[in-house]
Amino acid sequence: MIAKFAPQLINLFATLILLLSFAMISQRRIVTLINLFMIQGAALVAASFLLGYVTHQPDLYVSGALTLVLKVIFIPWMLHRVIRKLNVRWDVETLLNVPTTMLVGIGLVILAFSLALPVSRLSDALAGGSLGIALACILLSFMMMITRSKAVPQVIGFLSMENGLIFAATAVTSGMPMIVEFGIALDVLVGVLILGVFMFQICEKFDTLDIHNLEALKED
Amino acid sequence: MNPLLFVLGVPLLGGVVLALTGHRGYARDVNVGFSLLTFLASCVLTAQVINNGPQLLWHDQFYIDPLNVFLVTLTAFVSLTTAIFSRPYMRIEQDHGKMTPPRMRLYHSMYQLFSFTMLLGFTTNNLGIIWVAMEAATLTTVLLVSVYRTTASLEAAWKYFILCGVGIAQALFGTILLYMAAEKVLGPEHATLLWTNLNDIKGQLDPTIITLAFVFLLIGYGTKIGMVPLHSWLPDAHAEGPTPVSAVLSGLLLNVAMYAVLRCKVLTDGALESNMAGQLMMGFGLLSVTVAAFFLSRQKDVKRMFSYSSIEHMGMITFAFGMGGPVANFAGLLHMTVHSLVKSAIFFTVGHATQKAGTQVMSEIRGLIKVNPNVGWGLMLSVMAILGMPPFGVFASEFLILTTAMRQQPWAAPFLFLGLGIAFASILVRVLPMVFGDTTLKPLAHPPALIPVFVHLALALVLGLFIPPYLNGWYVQAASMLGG
Amino acid sequence: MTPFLHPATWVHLDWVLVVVVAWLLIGLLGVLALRRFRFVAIVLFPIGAFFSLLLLGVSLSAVFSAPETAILPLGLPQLPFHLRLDSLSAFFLLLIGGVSAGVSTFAAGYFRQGEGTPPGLICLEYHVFLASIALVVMADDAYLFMVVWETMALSSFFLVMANHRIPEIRNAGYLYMLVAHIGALGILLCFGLLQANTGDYTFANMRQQHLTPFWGSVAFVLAIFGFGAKAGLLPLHAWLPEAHPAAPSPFSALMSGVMLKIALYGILRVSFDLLQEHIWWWGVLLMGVGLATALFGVVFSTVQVEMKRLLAYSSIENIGLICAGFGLSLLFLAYGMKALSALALTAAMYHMLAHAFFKSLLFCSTGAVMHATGERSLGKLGGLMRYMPWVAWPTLIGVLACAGLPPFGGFIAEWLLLQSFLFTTGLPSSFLDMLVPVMAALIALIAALSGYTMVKYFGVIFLGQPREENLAHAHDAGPWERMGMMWLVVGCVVLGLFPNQIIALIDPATQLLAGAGLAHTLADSGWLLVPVSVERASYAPAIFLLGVLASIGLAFLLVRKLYHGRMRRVPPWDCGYPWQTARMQDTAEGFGQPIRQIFEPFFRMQRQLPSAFDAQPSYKVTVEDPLWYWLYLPIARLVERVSRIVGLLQQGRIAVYLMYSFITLIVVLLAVKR
Amino acid sequence: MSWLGAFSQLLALVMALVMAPLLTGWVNQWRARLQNKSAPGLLQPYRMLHKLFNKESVMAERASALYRTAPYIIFSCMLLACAIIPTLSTDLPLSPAADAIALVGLFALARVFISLAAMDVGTAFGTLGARREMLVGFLAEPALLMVLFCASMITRSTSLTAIVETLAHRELAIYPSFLLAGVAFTMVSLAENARVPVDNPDTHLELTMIHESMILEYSARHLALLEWAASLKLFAYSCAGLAIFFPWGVAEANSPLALLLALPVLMVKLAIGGFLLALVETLSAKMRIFRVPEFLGTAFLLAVLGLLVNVLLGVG
Repeated sequence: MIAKFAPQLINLFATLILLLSFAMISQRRIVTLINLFMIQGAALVAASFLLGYVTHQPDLYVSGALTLVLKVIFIPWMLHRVIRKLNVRWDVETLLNVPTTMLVGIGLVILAFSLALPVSRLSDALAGGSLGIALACILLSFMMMITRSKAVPQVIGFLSMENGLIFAATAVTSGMPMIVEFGIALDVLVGVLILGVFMFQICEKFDTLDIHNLEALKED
Repeated sequence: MNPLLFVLGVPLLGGVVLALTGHRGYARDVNVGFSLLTFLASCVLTAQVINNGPQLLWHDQFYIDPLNVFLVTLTAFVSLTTAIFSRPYMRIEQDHGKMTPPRMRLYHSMYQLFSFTMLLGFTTNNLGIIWVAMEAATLTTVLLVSVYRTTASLEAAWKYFILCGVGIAQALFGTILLYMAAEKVLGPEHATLLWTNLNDIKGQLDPTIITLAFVFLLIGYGTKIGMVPLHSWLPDAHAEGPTPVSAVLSGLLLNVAMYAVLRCKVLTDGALESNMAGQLMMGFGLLSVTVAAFFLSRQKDVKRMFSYSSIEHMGMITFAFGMGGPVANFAGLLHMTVHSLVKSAIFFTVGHATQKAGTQVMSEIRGLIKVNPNVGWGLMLSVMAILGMPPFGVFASEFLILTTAMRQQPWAAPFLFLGLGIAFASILVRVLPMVFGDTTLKPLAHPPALIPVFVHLALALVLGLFIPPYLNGWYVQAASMLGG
Repeated sequence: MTPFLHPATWVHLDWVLVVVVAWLLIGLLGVLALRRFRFVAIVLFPIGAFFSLLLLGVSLSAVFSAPETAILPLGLPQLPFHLRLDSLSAFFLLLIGGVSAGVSTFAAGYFRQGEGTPPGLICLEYHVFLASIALVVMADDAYLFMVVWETMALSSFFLVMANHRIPEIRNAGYLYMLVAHIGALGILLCFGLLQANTGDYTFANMRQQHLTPFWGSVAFVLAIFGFGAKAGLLPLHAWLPEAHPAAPSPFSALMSGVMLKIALYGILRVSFDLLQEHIWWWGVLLMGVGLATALFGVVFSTVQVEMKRLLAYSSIENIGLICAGFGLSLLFLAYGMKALSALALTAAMYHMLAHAFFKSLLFCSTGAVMHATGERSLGKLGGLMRYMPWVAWPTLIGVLACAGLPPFGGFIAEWLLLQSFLFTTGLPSSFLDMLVPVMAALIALIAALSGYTMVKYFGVIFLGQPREENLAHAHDAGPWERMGMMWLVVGCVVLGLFPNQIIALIDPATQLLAGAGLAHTLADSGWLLVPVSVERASYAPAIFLLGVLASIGLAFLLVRKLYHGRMRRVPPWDCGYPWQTARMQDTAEGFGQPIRQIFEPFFRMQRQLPSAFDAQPSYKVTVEDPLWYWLYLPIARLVERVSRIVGLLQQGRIAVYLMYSFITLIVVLLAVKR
Repeated sequence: MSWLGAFSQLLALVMALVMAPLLTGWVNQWRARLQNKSAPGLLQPYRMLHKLFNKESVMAERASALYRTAPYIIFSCMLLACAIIPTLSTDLPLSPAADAIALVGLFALARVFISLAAMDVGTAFGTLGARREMLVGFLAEPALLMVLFCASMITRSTSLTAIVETLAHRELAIYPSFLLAGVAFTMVSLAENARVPVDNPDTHLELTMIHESMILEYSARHLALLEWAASLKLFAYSCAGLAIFFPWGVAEANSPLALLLALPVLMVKLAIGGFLLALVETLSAKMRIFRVPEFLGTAFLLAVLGLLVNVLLGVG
């Protein structure tokens, strides 16, 4: 009976993820940002479990589990720890004010859909239609990375881009080969660790996480 | 027991070992030892491939063919020479207090792991694993670039990480699309990312998806190639890291990314009837050559300048592969080889020069030829080589590229002319006073290791005058496999 | 085709290769004996000169033999080095051998201790240079050609930089290398067109290709650009007056005497040989550029105040004249007038030979003067004839030849050139018919001006009173230097007196390029040089010289017999003005002053006139090349401006960088979207 | 070559040597007359030469061998020039050895040597003269060459004898180009022979002199040779002009009678020419040295125009 609603459910999750990306773009407080990111991860996990259940692919459970551990539990915890350590609570000014960001974001979504439409039309996977949404998520988080001027939000944008990718992998192609999944997970893990270290170092060098300090190297 | 096991295992093991003992005094020699073993193993592997032809290993997960085997050898070789070079260099850095034992440990183990990731990227048959290897290479090199812990190096590393991370993410999306296309042909259960299988079915892959996929792959890996305008991270990362790292970054890492793009281009050309991939690459190539040339004309920092020259040469290579055809592909491969040889040689000499002068600012480096004629002539000759002066190999490839372009893509010729001309003018005008004239420098405590420089130059010279038949055989096979 | 170095079929080409290899070995020996100065100077250079003689001998017989080809087992896999020795190459080898024999001998005595680069290295660069130019003229495929061409550029660059302590010399070397490389790129693209996408770079293949008029013209223009940059054609001449003074004198001699000719060889090879169909305006273009260059060069050389710069500009002039000859010949060829084309070509090639000899002679003499006095500025020389006769008298010969006076080589070349211009009628286009006499007039003017320059050169350096005290103990040239200069003098005289024999050497080349030659008309005319027919024109330098000498002797004898030879030495009268000093003679500036006034618009002058109230009134005038300000500096400024704009791309802000990637992604996606 | 040819060649030489000073004397005499001065005798130049040859030579102490040989070289150059210009007959064995271009070359050779000699002593006047002489020369030479080319374009030959033959023996035709060429030639020969308005042969007014300031330091036999050479030059120029523009009466191969007739004809022509020269010199005033380039430039342009007119009318 779930199988009957599966497509709608998948699309529901997809829309949820897209919604969350928009929320992240518009969000200013770092803590909330992290929570939103966590929810997005959760939605991702749910989607992959559902797909795994419907298509009877154990791989998807595994990848879902990986995502759960990394994106829902570990990374948010670490980020919270970082901002507590470095007590950066606020991320007041974005380079682009929120309404404009939203407008541009909508434009991106349209672009993404129009790109994905021909592809998903000939997609036979369960949720081929969600390719567009995944692409939209990627572009949105890309823009978020551009507009945010502090380190932590940038990292979150980076990670939510990963979310978009994973979602694409899960929903569109019902899971990459296992070994690749593991590799990706490993890279993400290490990457996040390194980023964490860097954030500490940046803080001790500049005693702020504002990236405006990182503009010394340029063509003068 | 396949030598590939050693090719991949030795550096991995080395990374682990050095992670424990890298701070010791003998670690430098251990480092060289591991690189040497890797190089030997790769030579054996090469011999096997020469004799037995391409081979698929370990559930088809690894694939050695003419295209990547000589890149493997090249990588192993250059990382060996770089290791040799970095022995005295890092020692001096330690004396200057720039490196501490823990940092030395990080440096050595990351050095080995870095070469491991590159070799993995070359040898694997799985496009997903290529992606993983590229990401891993980014991570290791990020640590290497930031090893000095100065604000500058930190900034460079951060930019490097973020920009390349984002770029790589695009590449992953491209890979997913590729997988999706494969799934459409083979069905969910036999879906695969193995390049060989994809290559067999490339004719049936869906053009729409492949087009989209290639764009993302090109943008993604192109960021690591340093194609303008995705290059912004490159000069910072190359200029701020330790010189050996700059050498391998310029000499090797760019090749890996280029290799990944090539593999994808083969599939794309198979899937599409249009030459979309080629045109995109030509466009990016020309843009890189021209813009990089103009950047070159305003450099003050020597390592920064040569990293821009790397961008320019990568542009040439991209353009060559974009043109396609046997001659252009041959030229591109040749250019990849000689560029990594010569560019790393340049960075070696530049490393010594900067250590002597205590600065990377070119206006303060003078009269190398007086202090140490070998360093001076080494820099002079390798710069002449990189500027495309015969009889060095760079000239051979540029000769083929330009002459082919003049007939196949006449519209591109003026841009190449402009780019090469300006690059020549701007590099030479900076280097001449560095080499000649009266000096301001003092000799160093430890004798510089100049063997690598002259070995590289000798090889580049040989490639310009006489390409050994078997190497030529590789090139020709690889070029034909790239098709176009 | 002959197998490479196969003893059974041991042909000229193998001998030439032997010479090349020998030169390379000498160079290596030089490096091994890096600082052993005596050894390098007294042993290695003379050996090199010996091999030059060998080359001369070989090429003398190779000129008349059929083309020989060989393939070296080097180069790119699909493209081994092809060598071909045809009559044109042989002619140039002859030139190389003849000049370098003299110059190497001179160099043996020239190089002194402790001048920047160690002597062994100079020896290497010098002989690598010789070897590479010998290979350039024999190269039979584009790759080998470019390799040796650039090797030539590279070795000559290092030779120019020999004394790299001096910043001016570094700048000169830089400029030289830059122009050379830009030119090389042009040549490269030209070859890219000629191979016509066959991927086969041999000249044999290029001769087969038939380009469309458009692409043919593009190739031609590229060739003129590329080789012109090396030859110093307007407006790419700027490196020449900088690089020639910078280099050590024997090498300036080679550069001006030989290297410029090699560039002209390139023009000949491409535009006459490789490009099969010719278009009339190519000739006009080449003629125009050539004459402009010549006029520019000679006008500037008259106002120079520095020995070697003066000679460098005069080289520009001669190159221009030669190119004018090429142009005329090409014009005739385009209209199928083979005989006239051959005449013009012969004139140009004769001029090449003559210029090679007298100009290297003059450069050698400046070298000797600079060693003796340590002065390179004309203003500080004078009266050296008394102190260094061994330099002065050979220089006088060179000066007369350079001024294009009978009975020396320069005159014959100009004579032939004027003949070929004069008998130009019946060209299809009346416009061209009108053009040609004007060109002839220009040539006459240029020749006369070069006479002016040479009088200035010789007079200011060797005649009059010494303008500085220290000149009084200027030492004369050493034995090696004397030998070298004597050899070159012999060359000038032979070129002047035996035109028919020399033209017989040129004839096969013109047969090859223009499909006709003068030999048949000359064969039966004995001592007379008869280009077309005796009624048309004739000239017999030997008889001419005999006539002059005879009447000199006669006059002398008669004067002595009928009168007496009494003579008294007194201080000069000078209209009864007793208080003369050396400073009252014309300076170099003074001698050039009328030309400065007449050709004012050519120059970019800064005058500093003394005012009536100066304590020490001083007059200063500097003449500059306006092209610097019209062409070179603007280009440099443009590049600078663009690069400043480009630099704005890299402002260090990571968000902006991400934006670039983002926009690129979007743009490309939109581009490929269908 | 025939004996008659050899004879006529010899005759031409001897006559040149003998008649050149006479022509100079003739011109000087007429100039004096026209300027209401008491005229010197017609043989004055001979007397002067004889006297100079007798004198002891006074040589500047700094003078080099070049300085001493120069007069002989210049003299023989002029002699050779006279030998190849068909004065009496066009049957000159020497003339194939040097054509019109070589003739100009000869004059240039002489000019270069006299300038070098002038610079050799290293006096202020010497170098000044040398510079001015070369200044005159570099414009006069090409002009002269162009004048000769006008003729040779018509006759399709640069050999002087051939030119004169063709001009003399083709039926009378008017060549407009000769008008331009003639004017140009007159101007050039005025300049080349150091005549007013370009130079003044008998002034030692420092600032204006050209030729005189070069031979200032010469004396005795050397001076004599130079003076003789100067009059030879005048003779050569006049003969060349006459031969090209008024070629009638010049004898040709193996016609002894014509040869006999040629001499008086030439005399008459020279007499008239000399008178005209004196007239021109009297009527015109010496110009500033820096007007000279304009003067000669005009001559050059006129000559080139002559060439173009030839091309335009398609003669030859």
